[in-house]
Amino acid sequence: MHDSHATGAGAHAAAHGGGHEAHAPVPTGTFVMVWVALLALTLVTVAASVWFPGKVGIGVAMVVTPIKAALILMWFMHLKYETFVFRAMFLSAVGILALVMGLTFFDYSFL
Amino acid sequence: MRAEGATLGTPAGGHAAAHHEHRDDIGSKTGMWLFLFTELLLFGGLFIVYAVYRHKFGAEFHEAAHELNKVMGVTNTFVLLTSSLTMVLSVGALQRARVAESLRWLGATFGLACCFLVIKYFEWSAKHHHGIWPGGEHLHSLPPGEGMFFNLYFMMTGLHGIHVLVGMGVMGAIAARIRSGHVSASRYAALEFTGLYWHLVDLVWIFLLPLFYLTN
Amino acid sequence: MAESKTGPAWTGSYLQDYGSRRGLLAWLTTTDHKRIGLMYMAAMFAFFTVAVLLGLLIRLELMNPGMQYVTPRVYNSLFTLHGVIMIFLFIVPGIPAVMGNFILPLQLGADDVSFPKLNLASWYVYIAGAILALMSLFVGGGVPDTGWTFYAPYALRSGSNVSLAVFAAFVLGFSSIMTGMNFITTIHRLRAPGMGFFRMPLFCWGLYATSWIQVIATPVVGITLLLVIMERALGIGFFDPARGGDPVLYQHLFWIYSHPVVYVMILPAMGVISEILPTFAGRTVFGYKAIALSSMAIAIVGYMVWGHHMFTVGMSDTARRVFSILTFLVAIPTGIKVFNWMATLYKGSIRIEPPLLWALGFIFLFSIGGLTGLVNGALSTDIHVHDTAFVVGHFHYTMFGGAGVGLFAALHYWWPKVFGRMYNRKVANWAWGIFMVGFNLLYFPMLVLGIMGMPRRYADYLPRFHGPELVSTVGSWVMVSGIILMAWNLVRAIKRGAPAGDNPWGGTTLEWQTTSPPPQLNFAASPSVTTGPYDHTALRAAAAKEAR
Amino acid sequence: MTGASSFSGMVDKTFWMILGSSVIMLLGITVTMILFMVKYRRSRHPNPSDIEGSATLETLWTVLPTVLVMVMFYYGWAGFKVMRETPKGAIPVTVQARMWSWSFKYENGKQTTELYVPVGRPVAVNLESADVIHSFFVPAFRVKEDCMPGRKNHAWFQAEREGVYDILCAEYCGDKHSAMLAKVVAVPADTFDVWLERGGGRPTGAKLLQLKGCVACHSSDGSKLVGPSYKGLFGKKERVITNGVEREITVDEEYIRRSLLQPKADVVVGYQPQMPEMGNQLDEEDIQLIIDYIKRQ
Ligand code: HEA
Ligand code: HEA
Ligand code: HEC
Ligand code: CUA
Ligand SMILES: [Cu+2]
Repeated sequence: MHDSHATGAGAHAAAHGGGHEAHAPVPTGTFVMVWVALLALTLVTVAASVWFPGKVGIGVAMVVTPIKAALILMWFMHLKYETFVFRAMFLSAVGILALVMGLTFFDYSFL
Repeated sequence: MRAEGATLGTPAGGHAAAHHEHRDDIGSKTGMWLFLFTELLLFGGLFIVYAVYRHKFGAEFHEAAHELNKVMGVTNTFVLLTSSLTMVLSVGALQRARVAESLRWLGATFGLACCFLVIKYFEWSAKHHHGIWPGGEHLHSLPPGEGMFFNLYFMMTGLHGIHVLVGMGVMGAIAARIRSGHVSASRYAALEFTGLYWHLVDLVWIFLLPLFYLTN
Repeated sequence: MAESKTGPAWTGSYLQDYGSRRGLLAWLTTTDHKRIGLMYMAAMFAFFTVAVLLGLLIRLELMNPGMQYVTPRVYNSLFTLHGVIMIFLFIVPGIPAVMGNFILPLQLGADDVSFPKLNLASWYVYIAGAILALMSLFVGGGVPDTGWTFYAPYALRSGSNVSLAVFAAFVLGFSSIMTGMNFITTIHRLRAPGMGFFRMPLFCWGLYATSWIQVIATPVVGITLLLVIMERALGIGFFDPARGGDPVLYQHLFWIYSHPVVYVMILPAMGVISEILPTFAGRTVFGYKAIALSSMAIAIVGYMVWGHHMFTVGMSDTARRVFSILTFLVAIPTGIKVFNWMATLYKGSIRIEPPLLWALGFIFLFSIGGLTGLVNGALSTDIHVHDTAFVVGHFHYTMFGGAGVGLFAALHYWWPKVFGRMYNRKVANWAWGIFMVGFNLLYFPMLVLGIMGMPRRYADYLPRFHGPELVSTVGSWVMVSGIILMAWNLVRAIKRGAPAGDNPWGGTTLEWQTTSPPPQLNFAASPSVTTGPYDHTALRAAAAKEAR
Repeated sequence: MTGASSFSGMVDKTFWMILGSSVIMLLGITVTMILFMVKYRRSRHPNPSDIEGSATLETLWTVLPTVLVMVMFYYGWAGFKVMRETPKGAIPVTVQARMWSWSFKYENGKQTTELYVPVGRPVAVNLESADVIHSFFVPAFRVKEDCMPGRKNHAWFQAEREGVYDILCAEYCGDKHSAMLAKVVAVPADTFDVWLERGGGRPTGAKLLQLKGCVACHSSDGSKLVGPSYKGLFGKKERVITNGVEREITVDEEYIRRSLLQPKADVVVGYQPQMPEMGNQLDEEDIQLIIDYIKRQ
């Protein structure tokens, strides 16, 4: 559903003309910054697990790791620059996985 | 009116190809993302297994995680994250029609992937040395929870390793196509998709790090 | 035929060869979605026939108590193969890979799917999986005997050739994923100008929901089956209680896929029914949006109910309650569909033709299947009927009476489009009648048996179950006669049938606007769309003009 | 088909309630279908009207079914709740399942192959399996729960009428799944008490082989069943496969013990590794009795 489709303006038109990709390239500096952030966040998790083993370390990892994933998804994988459809599809895939995992735990963490 | 096969750079074969070239990059990209979802769910199944056994054998998992080499795990994380950077830089260079630079970054990515596998090799052989290996003697003699940890470790990093290998193969093929001009500034989708795949491999690793190396 | 096939001027039927490749080779290397659809059909019915024979053997053995024709070991292999083939080789690829491949691009007004090569590849992967499945019969420790569910730890211990059969299922999963990816992309990208999502035929909606399930659920079973193989090869112990593993976890992972997959079977069939009813009622569909969106709702809620297969395995009581309530929620969107179908017949102008009869047969049989599903879904009653013949009755009513009959309806509806020829409608009606009688004779007794306490997968049974078992076996022969008659009638029509014309039923969706059989590129001129899919006004005007 | 336990009535009520509403709906649908076929066929009704939908109807047939299925859920749940709450003072019995037989162990050590229960008193069954999944199913009592290796599943019931009822294995477990049958014998409570006191204590070796279902797979007369015969077994030289390597062993006490506890460690050439691990179903003294018995064959 490239935005135009919802209005029925025609996928074929998109396939003929608008189907060609032409993003303006993202500046290199942005990518380097994301990379630095990723390395830094990795260090944070490692440090937390070394200095505060146990609950705190795990807690930090549980917060930081999804942030790292989001950085990769948004910038490296371009989701930030894609149409809404791609983000929606991604969220539903991950959402279903989370849901399934959650439901599984109705068995394992309850009586 | 048809899109191209995801990473196949040639116009779709068959009857309609000849009269004029159709391209639907967005369509191909949709296909590529759908493929990534299947990969995600493939690992997702293993994450469920991990979650359940971690819940069941918390203490054993912590105990077993001591065996893993944190330094190697973290180094490998840096290696992979950096390879993700070189990958996007390669795509960016191609978009700007700097073919040689793009190839250089791609080469760097390939090199980092090798590096990752070499480190992994040392890690695994160290375990193997101690008899910790799926089906190995020592592993069977461990308490069930610890055995579970190591089997999961080998399954998940093993599956991930296979993905790294596949990624390297694809990079090689794409490099050849860039050189021959099939993949270029005006049709760079194939390289972009290789990148997407590579970032997914990275993404999975980001989760494997805390699950295995940082659990103690 | 020397014409070149490059310009839009080429209008020969897709059934004719063109270009340099001829005959079988032209088929095996084709990327034409229509030909691939037919190739799927050929392969699928070959396997279906095998599985049907196995089913009949099962019935023969169960006709009387005691062992008559086979040993228990062979009986166990019979139902395993019957189940594996029926599920993985027949009904899952059934409507999507055969009718979906053929019809989806036509209904969208496209000239092929988005990834034609991937489409061909998926056929080859399917064949590879099928060959692996067949190989498991002949090599190694004997025919698999685990049931189609491959439950650990039995599947880990069985000396039979389970690994290969499991690997076959794994490979077939990939074929299914490829088809799903292709359809989603095609639906997003290749709709005719003017066809918004909510002007898409309902069959396409059914396939869209199905494809998402295929893409998102199949990998989970893929990894699960891989773990079973690893476990058998290396003893990694994930599901083996002797090593601290948890057999219940296997069941979770298995049903996380295998429950959603029952909606892969049924959603396209429901799509077929939603096409047939408006056509033969000669009016627009009632509640288009409700039908379209309920497909998505079924797909989503369908993810969350897998635990209802596990009410007796010792899951936590909380989980049992949660899964029971969610199971009941799935029935609601299904009910919405049924009620809207009934309303579509209301004040129509109905022509009773074979496709409509099959569609009505679907509604009747599937309703029985679905309603028995409610007995399974309620906690206290499922405790009694779980793993009994009642469940066997339930799933034959849903899978065969639902998805299978949906496929038969689709065949009768689109056969004239696919081959350009019409079958004998009288014979088709008779075949339908015999089938319906036989079907109920065959499967209704199973519901009774289940309530009486007859467990499933029993090679032998207590004498008190004899009566219904006997009726059921006799029913199987009646039903076979119906199906053979139907198949003969359809196959005969390919060569001998009268030319059908482009739009024999007065359908309004795009596939009826092209010739029968369609040309290579589907449409002489790319169609565009200005109304909803079931708008009969143009057809009626044309008919009125002709009458004058 | 008639129920014979304290909660079979609840289960049946739920069943009839769901069945009743299902039949009504099915009849409704079928009759409507036929009615429309007749009333609106083209010959009688040539001019269709294009009704696109109706928000009222749409809401109606979303809401009403929702209410209906929630009622169904409630009934199912209410009956289930009773099934899961074992009453205090229930007589505990351990049900031991293995390929392909059942045995029952009472608190005082008495062991049987038929499940004796008193009428009118609750019985709590603890379900164990030595090998794969089995399922304890008593249709007349509407009871079913899996015997899951590595888990401790439980169920309970209370027989309401005297009689003999079938126990069937409801989870597929291999070749003789359909022969894995036993009986529940429901007797008056005072008869039960007398019965329980009689014949407590430890069974003999030969009796143990019957109780634990060994006889399903092993004979004492030299004939080959699923497993090898005991005849002349002790002291015999045999070829076995250990960790994939074939080797020769002499059957001694140690070997028999290993055969019982870790049967997969040495698999006799020519047989499938199907023997259950009997560790949780036999204690040390039982094992000694069995060894002594085998020695004598
Ligand atoms: C095409 C396949 C298909 C479909 C569509 C369904 C649909 C449903 N199934 Fe079924 N099922 C199977 C195939 C299918 N099933 C298979 C193969 C198994 C056994 C697997 C194995 O163990 O080997 C199984 C087993 C199974 C079980 C496990 C039984 C057990 O082992 O103990 C349960 C339990 O809840 C269940 C429930 C349901 C429900 C509630 C639906 C619902 O989706 C049904 C909804 C439909 C209706 C309700 C009828 C139509 C609606 C109306 C007439 C409107 C009015 C209705 C209401 C107001 C409620 N199914
Ligand atoms: C779509 C799925 C499907 C279909 C169609 C069928 C069809 C049949 N099934 Fe199937 N069955 C399953 C899926 C299916 N089954 C599954 C999943 C199981 C569970 C396995 C397990 O427990 O692991 C099962 C189990 C099962 C059992 C229970 C075994 C047990 O638990 O002990 C029985 C028993 O009677 C049975 C009988 C039959 C019979 C007699 C038919 C047949 O009657 C079918 C009759 C069909 C015909 C007679 C058609 C003849 C057609 C032709 C000759 C050619 C057609 C060609 C063209 C149309 C071109 N089946
Ligand atoms: C499901 C069938 C089955 C049951 C029940 C069973 N066994 Fe076995 N048994 C086997 C098989 C098959 C073998 C041979 C393969 C192996 O060694 O594992 C075997 C092997 C043995 C051996 C070694 C025989 C030899 O020739 O070396 C002994 C001793 C034995 N069983 C004793 C018992 C006893 C005692 C019981 C009951 C408490 C029992 N078995 C129950 C199937 C069974
Ligand atoms: Cu034990 Cu079936
Ligand atoms: Cu289900």
